Amino acid sequence: MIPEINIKIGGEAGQGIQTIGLALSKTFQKSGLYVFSTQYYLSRVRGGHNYFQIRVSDRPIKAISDRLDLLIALDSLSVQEHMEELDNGVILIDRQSNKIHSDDKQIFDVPFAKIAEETGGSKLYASTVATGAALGLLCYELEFLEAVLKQSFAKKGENIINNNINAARAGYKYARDKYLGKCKYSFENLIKKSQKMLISGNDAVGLGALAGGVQFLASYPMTPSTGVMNFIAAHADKFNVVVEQAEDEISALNMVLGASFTGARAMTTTSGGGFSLMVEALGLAGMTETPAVIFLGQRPGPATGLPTMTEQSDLLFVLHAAQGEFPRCILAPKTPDNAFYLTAKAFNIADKYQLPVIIMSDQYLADSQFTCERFDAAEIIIDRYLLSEEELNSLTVYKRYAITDDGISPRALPGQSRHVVVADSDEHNEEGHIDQSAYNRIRMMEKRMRKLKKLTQEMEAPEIYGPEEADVTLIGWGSSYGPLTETVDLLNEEGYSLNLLHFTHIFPLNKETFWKNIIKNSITVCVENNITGQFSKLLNAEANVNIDKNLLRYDGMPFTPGYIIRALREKKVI
Amino acid sequence: MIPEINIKIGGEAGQGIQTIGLALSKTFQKSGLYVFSTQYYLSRVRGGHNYFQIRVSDRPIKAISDRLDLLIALDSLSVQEHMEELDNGVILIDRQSNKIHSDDKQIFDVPFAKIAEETGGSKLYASTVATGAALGLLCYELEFLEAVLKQSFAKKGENIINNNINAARAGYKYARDKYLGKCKYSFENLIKKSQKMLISGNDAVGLGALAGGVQFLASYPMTPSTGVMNFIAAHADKFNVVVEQAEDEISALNMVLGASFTGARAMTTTSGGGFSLMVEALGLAGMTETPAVIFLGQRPGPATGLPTMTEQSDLLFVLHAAQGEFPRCILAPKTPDNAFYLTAKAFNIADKYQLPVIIMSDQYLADSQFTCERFDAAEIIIDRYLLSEEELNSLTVYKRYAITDDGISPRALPGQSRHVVVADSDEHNEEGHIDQSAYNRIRMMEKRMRKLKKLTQEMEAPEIYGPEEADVTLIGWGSSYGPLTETVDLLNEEGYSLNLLHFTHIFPLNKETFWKNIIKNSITVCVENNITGQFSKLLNAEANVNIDKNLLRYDGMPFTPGYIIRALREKKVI
Amino acid sequence: MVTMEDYHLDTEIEWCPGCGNFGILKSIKKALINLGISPHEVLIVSGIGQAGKLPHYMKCNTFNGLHGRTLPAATAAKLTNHELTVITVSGDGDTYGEGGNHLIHTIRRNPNITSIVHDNQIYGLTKGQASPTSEVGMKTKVQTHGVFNTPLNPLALAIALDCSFVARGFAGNIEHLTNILTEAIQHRGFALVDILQPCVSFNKLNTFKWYAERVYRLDEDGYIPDNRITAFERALEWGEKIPIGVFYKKEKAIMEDGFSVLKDGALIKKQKNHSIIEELIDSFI
Amino acid sequence: MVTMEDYHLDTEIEWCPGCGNFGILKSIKKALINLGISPHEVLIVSGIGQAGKLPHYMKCNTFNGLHGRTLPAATAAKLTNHELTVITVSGDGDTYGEGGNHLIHTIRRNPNITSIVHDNQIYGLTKGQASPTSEVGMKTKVQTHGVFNTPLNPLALAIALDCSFVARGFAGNIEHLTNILTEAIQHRGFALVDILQPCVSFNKLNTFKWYAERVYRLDEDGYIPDNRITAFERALEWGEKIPIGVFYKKEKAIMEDGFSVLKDGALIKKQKNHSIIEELIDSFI
Ligand SMILES: Cc1ncc(C[n+]2csc(CCOP(=O)(O)OP(=O)(O)O)c2C)c(N)n1
Ligand SMILES: Cc1ncc(C[n+]2csc(CCOP(=O)(O)OP(=O)(O)O)c2C)c(N)n1
Ligand code: SF4
Ligand code: SF4
Ligand SMILES: [Mg+2]
Ligand SMILES: [Mg+2]
Repeated sequence: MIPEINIKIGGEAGQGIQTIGLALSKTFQKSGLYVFSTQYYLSRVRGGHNYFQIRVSDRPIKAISDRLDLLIALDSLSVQEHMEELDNGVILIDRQSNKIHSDDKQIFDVPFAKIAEETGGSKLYASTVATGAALGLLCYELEFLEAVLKQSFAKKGENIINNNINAARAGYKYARDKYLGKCKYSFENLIKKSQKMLISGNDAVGLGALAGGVQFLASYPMTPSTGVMNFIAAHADKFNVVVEQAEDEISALNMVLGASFTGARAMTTTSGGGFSLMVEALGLAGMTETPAVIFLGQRPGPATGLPTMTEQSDLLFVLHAAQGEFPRCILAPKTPDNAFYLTAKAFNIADKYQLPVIIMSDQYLADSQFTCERFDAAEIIIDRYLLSEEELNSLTVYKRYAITDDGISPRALPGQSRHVVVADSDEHNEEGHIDQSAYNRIRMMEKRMRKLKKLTQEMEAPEIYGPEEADVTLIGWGSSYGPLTETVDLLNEEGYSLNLLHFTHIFPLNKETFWKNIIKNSITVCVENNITGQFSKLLNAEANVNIDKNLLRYDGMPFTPGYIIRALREKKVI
Repeated sequence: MIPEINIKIGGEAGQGIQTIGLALSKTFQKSGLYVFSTQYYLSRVRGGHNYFQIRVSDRPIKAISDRLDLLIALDSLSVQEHMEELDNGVILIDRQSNKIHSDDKQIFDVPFAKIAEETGGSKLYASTVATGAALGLLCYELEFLEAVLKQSFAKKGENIINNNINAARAGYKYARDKYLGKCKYSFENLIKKSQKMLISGNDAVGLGALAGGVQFLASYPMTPSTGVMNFIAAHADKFNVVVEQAEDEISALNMVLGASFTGARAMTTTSGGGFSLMVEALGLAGMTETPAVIFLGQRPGPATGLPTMTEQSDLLFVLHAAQGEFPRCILAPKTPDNAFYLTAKAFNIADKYQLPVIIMSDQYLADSQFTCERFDAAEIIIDRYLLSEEELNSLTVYKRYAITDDGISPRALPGQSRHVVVADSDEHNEEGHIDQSAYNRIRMMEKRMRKLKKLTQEMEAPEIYGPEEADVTLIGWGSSYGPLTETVDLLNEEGYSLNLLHFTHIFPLNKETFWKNIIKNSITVCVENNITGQFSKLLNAEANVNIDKNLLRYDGMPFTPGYIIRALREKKVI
Repeated sequence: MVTMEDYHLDTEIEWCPGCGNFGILKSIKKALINLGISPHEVLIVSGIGQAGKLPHYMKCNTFNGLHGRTLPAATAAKLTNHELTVITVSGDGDTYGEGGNHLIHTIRRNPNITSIVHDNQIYGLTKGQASPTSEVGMKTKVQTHGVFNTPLNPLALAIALDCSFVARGFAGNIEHLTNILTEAIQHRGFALVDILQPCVSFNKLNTFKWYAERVYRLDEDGYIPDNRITAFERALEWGEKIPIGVFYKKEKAIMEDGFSVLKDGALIKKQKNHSIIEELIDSFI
Repeated sequence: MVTMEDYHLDTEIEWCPGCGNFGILKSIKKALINLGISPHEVLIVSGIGQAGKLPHYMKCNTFNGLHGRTLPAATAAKLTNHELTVITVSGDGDTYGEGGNHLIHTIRRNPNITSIVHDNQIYGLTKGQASPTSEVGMKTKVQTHGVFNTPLNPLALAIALDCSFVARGFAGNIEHLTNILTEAIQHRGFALVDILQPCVSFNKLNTFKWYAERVYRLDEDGYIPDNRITAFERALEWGEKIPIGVFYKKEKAIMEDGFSVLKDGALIKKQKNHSIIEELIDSFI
C-alpha cells in the first residue's frame, strides 16, 4: 500500500500549533508529496484546545481522515482528547513539561523546551524542536524543513534562521537517535522535487482576486474571512490595490459600490454577521447595476454562533437577501484551485452583467491547505465590458440604463467623457433619474431580470464524479467536494455503487438537464453542513428536483469521509 | 341593482386630497354603507399627481374598481389622467382655478376656492367646499359630513369647526342647487346608523398591537410603515407604551430585543430597506430566543425602489433572512380586521415560542380603509408564558435554555428573582454561557428548531373562498385577498368556475393537507405582487406543491379585480 | 468657461415651493462655476430624503445611493478616481442619524471630499419626525411630548474629531453660502458644511425668519478658524445668536496620501503588471 | 452584605494571562460590591470581542448580544425595568467602530446606564487589526503601512455631545478604576468610562509599561470636572502625559424622565386597562 500518514498537532492557543503545522505541511509538500491540512480552533487567543491536522500521501487527497498516525501533543489535554483516534499511531510529547499518566509504548518523549533552550537559547524554539523531532521520528529528510525555515524566517534575519535550523536539527537528532527503528512511516525513498502548490482556500481566493484584477478592497474583520483581507493587503502595493478597513460592514459594501461605480474592480470580504449588515447595499448593487464581488466565509450561526467553526447555512439567505427582486450570482468553490479560478471569474461576471456576485466559502475551506496543480494565471482574461472613450465620444446622448435585449446596458464611468453617468437607488428611467411611472417600472424590472437568462449560459453544469450510473447519487455544493469524492471512491472500492453530483455554480443554475437523467434512477442524498437542507430546497425551487434524503451535519465540524459513510449506513442508504 | 359608487379625488400633493378622501369615506361609513378607500401618492410633499379612491356600496367590498362614477379633480392634470376611467361618470372641478379645454356635459363646475373665501374667509377651506359639493351632487344627506367635521376638528376649537361646516354647506348647496336632477347616484333612501368601523390596515395593526399589550416600540420612520408608529405613539401614554424613535433600524430591533429580554412586549415597524438593516438582530432574536414582533410594510424594491407604492416582494427574503438557521414565524394579514387579530396573535406567538414574528403587510393594505365589523377586543387574551415568582423561588438552579421536549425553555426575567438570566449570541449551554462543543451544539440546534413543530399547530390553514371544487383555483397571500375574492365572485357570476385558496399564516405552514386535494384537479394560478412568484416557490419548498401558473404584477400598483380578470384572459385560463 | 447653463437639467423640481433646498442647489452650482469645474468632472453622491434628490436637478455625475450611506460610497469613489471633484449631499437625518457612524470615521480618514448637509432639523421626506438636530420640545406625531434628546451639535462633533474643515452656511444667504462651498471644495481634505435649511412644510419652528433673525457671520468680528479650542467654543453658540461661516480649518494629510498606489495618478488609470502574479503563485510551491 | 463570593462564577476565563481585562473584571465586581448591589439586580449587556466575554466570568444577568450593539439593547432594557443597574461592557472596536452611531445617540438620550469600554486600541479577538483608537503608525496585517486615520478621541467626542459623565480609567490601577466605576454607576445619567486596557497579545505598543509611564490622575492637581470647555481641553491631552479620572460631569434630565409612563414604577410592572381599548375601537365607528 502507498504510505499515507495522518498527523495532528494539539495544544493550547498560543503554543505554536499553527507554526508546527504549517512547517510540516510545507516540508512534505516540498518533497513532492500531496498534503491536506485543516485547522480547528476556538474563539480565544490563549489557552483552550486547538489542533492542526495534516494528511500526507503520494496520491492526491482532498479530505481529512478520522484516524491518526502521529499525535504531536503540546499539552496533556491533547493526549486525553485524541488518544482514541490513534489506534496504531504514536504520540510525540515533552514529558518534562507535561504530566501524563499513561506509560504506553506508543508514547515518544522528546524534551522540546529543554532542547530549545539549549540550542536556540529560548523556550520560544520549542515548536521548531517539535517539528524537527516529528520528522526525526518519521525518518524524513531534514533538508526540506531547513528550506522551509529559511523561507519562513527570511524577513527576520540570519540569526533567527540559524536558531531555528539548529533547534530543528537538535529535535530531529534527538528523536531519530532515541527512537531509531521504531518508526513505522518511513518516507525515506519517496522524495522528489515538487512543481505543485500548497495553498489554503482563503489564500487562493486572495490570489484569484489579484489575478482577476481587483483594485479596491474594503472589509471589516470577521473570522473566517479575515485571511483574504490579510492576503490582499500584504500584496496591495505591488498589485495596485487600495485596501481599506471599514468602520463596519455597511460601510464596506457601500465603499465597494462607490469604487465600482467610479471604475475599480472592487470586493469585500465578510462572514454571515457582516453579510447581514451588507444586505441593504446588496440591493443597491442590484438596483444601480453596479458590479461587486462579495466573499462570504460561512461559519455556524445564528448570530455570533460558533465563530471559529464551519457550516454551509447561509445559502438561502444569500439567495434572497435584500428587499425587492434583482439578479445576482452565487458561486461556491470546492477546493483552493477552484477558488482561484472562480474568484477571477466572479469579477468578470460582475462586470459583464453589472450585478453582485457572491463567493460562498466556509471556515473549513478557508483554513484548509490542499496540494494543487500550479495555478495558470494565463487562463484568466480580464474583461471590463466598458464603453471605450471613442464609443462615448461618438454618442450624442448616453443612457446608463438603456433598455436592451439582453438586459445589459452600456456602461461608462464618471469623468471618462463629457457624458455624465447617473445611478439611482430609486426606480429610474434610462438616464438614471427617478421615475415612478408604472410604464417605466415594468420595463426596468424586466430589463434587470432579463440579465439572468444570459448569465445562465456562463454557469457551469454540475460535475459528475464516479460512474455515470449508480445506485446512490450523493449531491453536494462547495467545500464538501473533497470528503464527498473520497467517500465515493472508498465505497465503490468496497463494492457499493455511488456517484457524486457536485455544484459550484449555484445561482442561477445552468439550464442543462443531463444530470437530471443521472439521478432519475438513483437514490439521491444531498449532503450539507446545515440543519434545514438548504441546497435541497434550492434544487427543488430552481430545478424542480426532489431529493430523496438529506444528510446533514450542524455541529460546527466539517464532513469527513468517515462521517459520511457512517451516516449513510445509519440512513440505510448503504 | 344595488347602488355602488366609485369616487376618485385627484390633484397635487398638498392640495388636500387626503382631507377630502377621508371626510367622504367617513361620511359614507357613518350612514351605514360599506366603504373601501385606497391611496396613490408620490414620494414628494408638494406637487406631482396623487389620488384617493373611494368605493361605496351597501354590500361588503374589499377592493377598488377600475371604473369611476365621480372624479373630484383638484387640478386639470387629474382630468387628463383619469378621464378614460370615467365612462359614464362625471367630473367635479373648480373651473375658475383650473383651465380645462373640454366642454363635456359630464363636467360639473363648482368654484371651490371662491366659495371657500366667501364662507370660511380663506382658500384653505376649498377642500371642505369640494367635499360638500360632492355630497350635493350625490344628493346625499349633509348631516353625516357635519358629524365627521365636528369629530375631526374637535381639538381645533369651535371656530374652525364652524368655518368647515359653513364651507361644506355652501359647497353642498351650490352643487345641489345648480345640478339638481342631474345626479345619477342618489343614496337618499338608504341611510341608517352604523355599528361598523372604517379603518386602514396600518391603524388596525396599531390597534391590534395595543390590544395585544405592546409595551415598547422602537422604530425608524419608513414609508409605508410609519403610520403604525404614529398610531401607537398617539396612544402611548394611555396604554403605557414607551415609544422611541431609533437612530437607525439596527438600533430599533436591538432596542426591541433589550426591552423584550427585560420583560416588555416589544415591537418595531419598518419597510424592506429598514428590515435589511435589522437582519443581524433578527438572528440574535433567534439565537437568544427573545420574543420580538416586527411589522414590515412592503413597498417595491430593490433599494429605495418606489417608496410610496406597493409590492409583495420581500417574502423569501424575510423567510431566510440572517446567517444560520433558527425558527421564525411569518403572518400576512388580508384585511384590517384580520390585521388587528393577527397582530395581537403575533405577540402571543412571540412570547410562547420565544422567537421573532414578522407581520408582512404592504403599502396597499397600509393605506386602504375598509368597513369592518367592530373588533372584538375580548377575544384577545394576553399570555406571557413566563415563570411565576413562586416557580422561580422554588427552583435551586434556573436554566434559561433548558433542553425540553417541545424546545421551549422556561423563561424568567432579569431582576424577577434571585436567579440571574443569561442570554448569549454565541452558541451557549443551558445556562446561557458560551459553549463551543459539538455535543452542546447539536442539542441546542435541535432544541431551537423543535419549536417550529409545535408552532405549526397554531398556524391556520388556508381559507377556501368560493366552491370547494372549481376549474381554476386562484392562490394568494396577504393583502390581495380583497381583489381575489371579488374576482372569484365576478367570474363565477359570469358562469366560470373559480375558487380561491388564501394564506395569512405563511410560515411555518399549517400541516393540514385538505387543500391539496382541492387543487389536485384544478388549474392553479398564484397571484402575487412581485416578479418572481415568491409564494409559489414557498409552496413548492414547504408544501411540495407545484403551481401551474403565476399571475404577477410588479408595476407598483395593487391588484384590482379588473386587472386579474384581464390577466386570466391573457393567460387563457378563462 | 463653465456657466449656469452647463449645469442646467430640464426637469421638474419636486421640492415644495419656498423650500430652502432651492438656495442650496443654486449655491452648489455657483461654487462649481466659480471654480471652473465642468459637470462631467463632478460626482455628487447623495442619500435619500428631500436633500438627496438634489443631483436629479442639475447635470453632473450622480450616485444617489442609500439613506445614510453617502460617505463610504463617496470616499471610495474619490480613492478610485481622485481627479473627480466629489461632493456628498444629504439631509440631517441621513448624515447625523442613519449615517452617523460613517461621518465619524470619514472625518478620521480625511478624504478630499466635501460633505454638504441640508440641516432642516427635521425628517422632511417622511413627513416631519424629529431629526438628530431638532430642537428640544419640538412636537411631532412621534415625539408627542416634544423632542427630549439633546440636539446633536454637528460642528462641535466634527471639531472634537479634528475634522479638517468645519463650516455652517444658511440657505437664505446664497452669496455667503456660495463662498463657503467654494472654499470647502477647494480645501484639501474632508470638509463638512452644515447648512441651515428651512423646511416650509414640516418645520414650523426653525423658519426662514427664525434663522434670519439669529444668524451672524463669524468672519465679521475677525474670527480666525485655526484654533480647535476656540472653534469648539464658538460651535457651542446656539440660541439668540447663531454663527455661520468657517469654524475650523486645518491642513493635514489626506486619506489619498496614505496610499502609495495613488501617488502618481488615479487608481483606475493604473496598469496591471502580469508577471508579478506568476511570482506570487510560485511562492506557494 | 454583598461580597466578592456572590459574584463568583466557577468557570475558566478565556483571556490571555496578563491581559488588562482581568483588572477591569475585578474593578467592576468591587464597584458593585461597594454599592451593595446584588448580582440579580445587575444587568450587563455586552458585545462581541474579548471585552464582550466579561459577563460570562461573573454572576449577573447577562445579555451578550451583537458586536457593536450593546447600547440600544441596554437603553431599552433600562427603560423596561429601570430598577435594574444596567451596565454595558464592550471593546473599542465594538463601541467606537461598529457601534459608533449608537454611542452618539445614546449620549444624546442620556439613559441612566454605565458604559464601560475596554480600550486596548486594537481588535483583540480578531487578532490584531487597528481599532478606531489605534495610534497613527501602528502596523498590522491590514494596516501594512501603519495606521493612517486620526485616532478617535472618545472623551472629546463625548464632551462635544454633552455627555453627562465622561471618565477614563486604567486597567493597571484597580483602586482608582473601582472608584471611577462606583461614581459612574451612581451617576444619574449616561456614564462613559473609557479604560486603557493593555492587550498583551496584539498591542505591543500600548503596553502596561507604556500606559503606566504616562497616566496621571486628573484630580491630583485639583481638577474639577464641571466645565465643558476645560474638559474638552483636558480630553485632548494624549502623549507624554495621559490624564485619567473624571473629565466631565453634568446633571441633566435622564431619558427615563422623558416618559410619563415611567414616573411611578417600572414599565413591566404597569397594569393594562382593558376598557380603554374599547373606547379606541369605538372611535373608528
Ligand atoms: C434604511 C432606510 N430607512 C428609512 C428610510 C426612509 N427615509 C427616507 S428619507 C428619510 C429621512 C429624511 O430626513 P433627512 O435625511 O433629514 O432628509 P430631508 O428629507 O429632511 O431632506 C427617511 C427616514 C429609508 N429610505 N431608508
Ligand atoms: C457584525 C460583526 N462583524 C465582525 C465581527 C467579528 N469581530 C468579533 S470581535 C471583533 C473586534 C474586536 O475588537 P474590540 O471590539 O476592540 O474587542 P477586543 O477583542 O479588543 O476586546 C470583530 C471585528 C462580528 N462578531 N460581528
Ligand atoms: S418637505 Fe420640507 S425639506 Fe422637503 S421639499 Fe418640502 S419644504 Fe423642502
Ligand atoms: S488578545 Fe489581548 S485583549 Fe484579548 S485576551 Fe488576549 S491580551 Fe486580552
Ligand atoms: Mg432633514
Ligand atoms: Mg479592542
